[in-house]
Amino acid sequence: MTTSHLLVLEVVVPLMAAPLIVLLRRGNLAWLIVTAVSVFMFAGALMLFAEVQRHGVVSYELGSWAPPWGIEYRLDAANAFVLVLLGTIAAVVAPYARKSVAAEVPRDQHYLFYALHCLCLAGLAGITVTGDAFNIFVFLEISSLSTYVLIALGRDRRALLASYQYLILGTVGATFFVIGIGLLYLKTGTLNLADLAARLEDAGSKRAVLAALAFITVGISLKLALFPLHMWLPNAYAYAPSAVSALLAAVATKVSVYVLLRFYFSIFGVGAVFGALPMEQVLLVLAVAAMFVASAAAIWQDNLKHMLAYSSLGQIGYITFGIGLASPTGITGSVLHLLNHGITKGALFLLAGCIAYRLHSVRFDRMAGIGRSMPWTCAGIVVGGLSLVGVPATAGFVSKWYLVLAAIETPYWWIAVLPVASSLLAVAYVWRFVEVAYFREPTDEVRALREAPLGMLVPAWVLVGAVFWLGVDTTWSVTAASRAAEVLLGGIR
Amino acid sequence: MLRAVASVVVLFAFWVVLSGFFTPFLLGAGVGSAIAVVWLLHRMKVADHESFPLHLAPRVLWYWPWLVKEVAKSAWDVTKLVVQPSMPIEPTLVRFRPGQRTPVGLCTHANSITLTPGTITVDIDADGFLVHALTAAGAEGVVGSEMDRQVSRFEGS
Amino acid sequence: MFAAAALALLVTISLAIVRAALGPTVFDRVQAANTVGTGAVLLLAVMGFLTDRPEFLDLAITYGLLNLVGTIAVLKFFRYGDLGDPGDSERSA
Amino acid sequence: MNALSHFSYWVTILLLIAGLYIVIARGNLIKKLIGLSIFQTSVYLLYIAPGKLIGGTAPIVSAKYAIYSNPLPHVLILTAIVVGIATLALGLALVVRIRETYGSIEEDEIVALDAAGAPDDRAA
Amino acid sequence: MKHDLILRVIAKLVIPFMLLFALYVQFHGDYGPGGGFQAGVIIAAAIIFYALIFGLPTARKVVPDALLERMMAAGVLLYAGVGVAGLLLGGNYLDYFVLDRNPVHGQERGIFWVEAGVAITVSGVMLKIFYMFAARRRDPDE
Amino acid sequence: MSAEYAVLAALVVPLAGALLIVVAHRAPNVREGVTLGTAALLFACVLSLLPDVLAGARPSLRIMDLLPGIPLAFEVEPLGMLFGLVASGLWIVNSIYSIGYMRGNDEAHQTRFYACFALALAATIAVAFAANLLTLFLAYELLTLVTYPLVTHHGTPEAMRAGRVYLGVLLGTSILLLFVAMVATWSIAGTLAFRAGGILDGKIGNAALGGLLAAYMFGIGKAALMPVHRWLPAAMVAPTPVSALLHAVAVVKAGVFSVVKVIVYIFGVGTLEGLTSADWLPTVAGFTILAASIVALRADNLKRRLAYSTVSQLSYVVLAASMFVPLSIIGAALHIAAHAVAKITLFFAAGAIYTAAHKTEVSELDGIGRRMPWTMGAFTIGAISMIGLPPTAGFVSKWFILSGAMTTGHWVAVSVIVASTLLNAGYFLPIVYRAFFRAGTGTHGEAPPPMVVALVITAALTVLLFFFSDVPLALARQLVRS
Amino acid sequence: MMDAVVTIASWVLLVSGGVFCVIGAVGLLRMPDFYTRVHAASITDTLGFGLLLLGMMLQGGLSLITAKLAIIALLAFFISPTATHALVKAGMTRGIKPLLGPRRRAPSKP
Ligand code: NA
Ligand code: NA
Repeated sequence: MTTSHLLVLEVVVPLMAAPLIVLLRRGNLAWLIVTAVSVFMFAGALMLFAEVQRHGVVSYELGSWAPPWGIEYRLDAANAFVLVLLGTIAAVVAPYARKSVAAEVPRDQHYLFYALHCLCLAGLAGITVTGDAFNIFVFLEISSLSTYVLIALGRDRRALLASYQYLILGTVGATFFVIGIGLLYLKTGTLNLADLAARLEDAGSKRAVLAALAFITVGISLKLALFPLHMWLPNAYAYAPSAVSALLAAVATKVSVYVLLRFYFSIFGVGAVFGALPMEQVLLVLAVAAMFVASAAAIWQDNLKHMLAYSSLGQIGYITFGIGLASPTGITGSVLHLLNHGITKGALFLLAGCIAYRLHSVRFDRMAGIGRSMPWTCAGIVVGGLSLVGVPATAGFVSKWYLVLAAIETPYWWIAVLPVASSLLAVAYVWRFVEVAYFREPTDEVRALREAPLGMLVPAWVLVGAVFWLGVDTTWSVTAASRAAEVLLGGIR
Repeated sequence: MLRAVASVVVLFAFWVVLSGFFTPFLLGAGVGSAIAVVWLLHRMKVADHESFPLHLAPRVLWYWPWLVKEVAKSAWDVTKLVVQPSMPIEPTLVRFRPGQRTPVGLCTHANSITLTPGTITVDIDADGFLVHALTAAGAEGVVGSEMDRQVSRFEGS
Repeated sequence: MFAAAALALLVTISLAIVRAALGPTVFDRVQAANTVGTGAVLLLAVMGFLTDRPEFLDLAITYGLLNLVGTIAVLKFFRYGDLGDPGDSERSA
Repeated sequence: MNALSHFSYWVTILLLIAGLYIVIARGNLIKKLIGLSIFQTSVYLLYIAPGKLIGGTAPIVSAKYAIYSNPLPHVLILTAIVVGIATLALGLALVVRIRETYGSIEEDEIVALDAAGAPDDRAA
Repeated sequence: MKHDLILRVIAKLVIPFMLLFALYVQFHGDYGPGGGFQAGVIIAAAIIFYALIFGLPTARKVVPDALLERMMAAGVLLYAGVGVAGLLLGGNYLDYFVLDRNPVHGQERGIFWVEAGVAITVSGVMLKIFYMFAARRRDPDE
Repeated sequence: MSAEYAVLAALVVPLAGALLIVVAHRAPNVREGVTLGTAALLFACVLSLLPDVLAGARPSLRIMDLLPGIPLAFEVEPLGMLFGLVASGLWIVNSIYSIGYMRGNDEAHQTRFYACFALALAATIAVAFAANLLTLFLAYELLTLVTYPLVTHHGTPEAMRAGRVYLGVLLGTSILLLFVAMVATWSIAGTLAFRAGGILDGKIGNAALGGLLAAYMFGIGKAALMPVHRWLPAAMVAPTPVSALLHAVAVVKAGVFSVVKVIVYIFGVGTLEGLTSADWLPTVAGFTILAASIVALRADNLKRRLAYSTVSQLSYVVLAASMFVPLSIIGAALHIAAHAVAKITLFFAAGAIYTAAHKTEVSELDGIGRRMPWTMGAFTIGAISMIGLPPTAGFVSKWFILSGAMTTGHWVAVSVIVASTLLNAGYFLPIVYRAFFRAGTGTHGEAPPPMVVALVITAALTVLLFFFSDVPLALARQLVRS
Repeated sequence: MMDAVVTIASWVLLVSGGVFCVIGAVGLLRMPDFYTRVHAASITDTLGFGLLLLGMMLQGGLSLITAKLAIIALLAFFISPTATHALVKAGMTRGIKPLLGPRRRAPSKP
């Protein structure tokens, strides 16, 4: 079996695992399957990544129909990068889930949780690897629908409304997206991404194409929670079971970013996107607004998960900022931040889950002095927080570096100050946690807590380690990200 | 058993009309499907005289054309009401006892009334039909009507 | 002429949507939705006929069947507040 | 045909806007879902309505590319419909559970109930 | 609603044809698109119709809950399994040409099973959803 | 031991020390022993590099690429050598002092205190030895973060507020300005390595250079150029050993050290000389010197007065560096060392007074010199050095700075230095006067012996640096020559 | 000749069917209360759709298409009154009072 089969197996294996889990209906077995599947996805992603490094593109024709007649799965430097992120997070979240889910989800629904988890992974992997525009929509909905249920499985009653609101806005987003795809299809008669790219090259700025661009932009922006289309995100992240929060925060929005990048730079092309419409200005303004408004909002949250969620909105602003700059450096920065922030937020949500596991709450007013009872958990959160700020030697610094560099390289270099200014807000919200955890007298409740179980702590710290590693040894990530940017800007060949 | 076989035959005929293909595979599938459906109906306990009133099939040939004519006439009447600016309607509820005894007969009568624009069978209960009519004339028309007699003939009583 | 028919159907559907929006009772809306549904069935048939594709007629039949089940379900819901009620308590005919 | 496709184009837009309006303006969770369904319906219309699509003769932007048989649009519509139904069903299921939990399906009432903070923030 | 005479009679009349129509659609999937899905929906609709008229408990006896979940899962597995079969027989995923010595037959066979999987899953899912809602009472004063 | 290993050791030793301190948290004596041992070992490591550096070698260590083309690398050049020696040497003394202070005042969280201290020293050494701007930036930020727990040591609301100001100003300036300036530099020059003569020469115009310079000068908040000086007085809530070593030596010197490094190795003195867009810098520095002195004059709280004195003295370095001539640069380098020993002495004295007499205000110090002669004697020496009179280190550095200003005709600078000398005298001499010539009450004696020993040592160093200034001078001259 | 007649007849059927559809829909808007609206909708359901289907069947001739159109017609024949009945019965059960008696000017809001 060649490596290229791996490409389809990245989707098929989790997709088949989901029904298998339902047939078996056993919670523990389900967890075992999910873990095996996730490890498989991780290993497969690494092998595929290596393959892409060697050969540039891995293409797979479903049913052996040559594209553009059949659906093609297609991996290049850009989505291989995203796939590695997905595989990593999956492989970390799965082991973590065992304890966390046991504590947060009713027993009789464990198998359901794991089945949907698999389905969600399959959807995310599908979005990442498929080379067909409509297929993206299908996988987007597969992942979204399973996500809605996963969120609703959270034990806080507010999870229900959060899930509902996400369902509404997520569906509106997906529908906008599929309208955009439909318009493109009407215009070009193809759904294959590579084909679309080739045909749109000659399309110039026809009205329908611009409308498609607008619809796709709005749709994906909803999915990736770009300010001001972010309303669904904070509660969804905050009230979902911890493992789900981590998965969502680390990869779900990131995969949407990938779709946006792909459409903007590979399919429509920089000229069409930024030439015909003032997308540059729009994106930059929204990005900056996200950075400031959401980060400021994060400061005022009274619970850790909410704070992290608002922080995510701000960080999404960074990613969008790089996209708006539309230069190789800017996209490198965006792609890097996609990875770096994914890892960082994944770690943070896993650690927040550790606190929830012991304390049964992540409210700041109940966490006073928790740094002493849960030293490893809190230390990890501090490291992750520093990465959010963008302190050197953490992952967040590296991507910020490229984003600021990209901004400086533009004629309006002074905008470079904006992302860094907003990271000061990150200092404020991160320090809020630090003060609560370390400089307040612990309550008796907190004093009695033990450190989180190793089954949760170790996976979380794997990511914390990755935050360090990505901040210090950037050879791999930066090379891969800049190659991804190159590929994205080069169109699909 | 006989009813089951007859049901399979009817369903298979329906299949052929739908399909329009006569390959062995599809014909076989048709038979298989018909049998499967009848089996499921059996499981559902609905495979009785009500579901396949086959004995009525020939009478359809004269009842339906008559009904279509009635429906067309009434539709024209109601159309005139709708397009008149003054819309001279007089909604009326009327209750009466129909002449049918079998469920299929009652159902046919009730649906025929409803299908005819201007009248609707609101309810069927022990006291008979409750009909809502758009005009007083329409209400009078349903009581002891020609339709009642036609349906009774159709029912075979 | 098919265009005229299709246009008429679209107008019909639009007017029904207006009624659905106006209400005022939920049953008005259901009636309007039902009309939209049957209108859509016919529209599908016209389209299928127009393009000489019987599949569209299958689609129309499908839609018609679903429309029936949907309408009955909605009505049952609003009448009994429950879709699964066997209706044993009901006064019978 | 032109007039027709134009008309359906406008109906698409009308449905889109009407659906979106209901989603945004209504506080009732069920009504929102209905709006959402109307909104999604516009997509089906978009994919069906222009007769051009049917028969695999989609126009192309440039003459350089030969026409080939496209994936049939109804497959796409059908998929979109599946997704729509699944979403609606899930949404309704959520509303049912919300109603059981809060005793209301009005968004503002639910938010108010949460703000009142009936249960402690367990787990959050 | 089984005491509503009109509904009962019409339901009994319509349900058999509905089911048969579903199977017709299923088997003619390769002549028109999406057979399995439509078939699944129609089968589910027929049973839902049955449940609406004759009550959920009756319907649950005919099609129990446990069966539904198994249907959902089995259908997906069937679908994906056909794809894997293509893969194991030396083709690509979802490659049906390799399913038979004659590629055309292989193709037909593949599509048939895939559509069957889809139909099973879809009807299972729809019924599951229906059962879920139907089992809950609505507040009478709303 | 090869020089490369010595560099590595200088970085690793304090880190390992921090780890050991945490491990030994149950045994205070072992813990403090580890601190002292680590400090001594670190000093030895740094000292072992001195001969090589004096001989013109530049021991270097490259660890890995932090970003493509920008390694995490260290290189010991003269200025870094000088700074490293001062910081690590004074850490030994400070550790002795800390033991007395922390125990004498019964402070809590002592393990955290010593561990963070060791980490702070690791960061300081990394700042001193950084071979490029990114490495320096990394160490600079690390220094901010690890000193934060020291500032907020007491955990009181006041301390927390001060900690926020500390962190806000230092991180704020570095992220907002220093970081951006660094990225811009990379964008312009394609390198961030510290190179003799700078890396920006001829690559951008006058205005852009001026803007960049401003970004660096205010971005390096640790140099406390007004108006980004607020963190320093705020940090005075920390225990006195922290104020002494970190906010008189390590942290603030890391700031002015970075300023000098940037001016010398990033811009290049030659590039900036005669640059009209850099003219503002001496003015701002001069203003800071005078304004901070005036604030110090009005401050009754002793540590606050010392803090503003530090703000003022730091700007001496900036002022000196901003004249862009060799003599003044030498003065700047020397002043880093001279001010360090003198100011640490003053802080030690303040801490000793607090420990022994529980007094914090200048107005309470009447007659204290009689009860604490050693302490106040040392204080007097420190004060003289601050004013810049012989026979203290402060005289030497001030002399060079003044000479530089006169040779270039920087008359504004000259008058600022003269005026500030008077002001320095104005806020230090009254303390000495009160201590020795006013009658006071009180029954206390000297502070615990470790503290007294420490402050005597630093006072001695202040004087010794006047007589034996060849090593620092040699290093400073190398800095200019290279 | 025969073709022309069939074509013209089917056109007439299609157009008149369309007209009846719209009239029914207009009635749906104009009628004063729920029950009367249902009557109006019947026009669309019966005459409107019937004529349209008939028109299409004429064009289709003897073909699979006509067969399927016939199935659609049959479906409508059974389903439409059933749905209408269920609707009205539900309305009555839920206490929607019908307006009864003569009325010339329809009030806009029942
Ligand atoms: Na009627
Ligand atoms: Na009717």
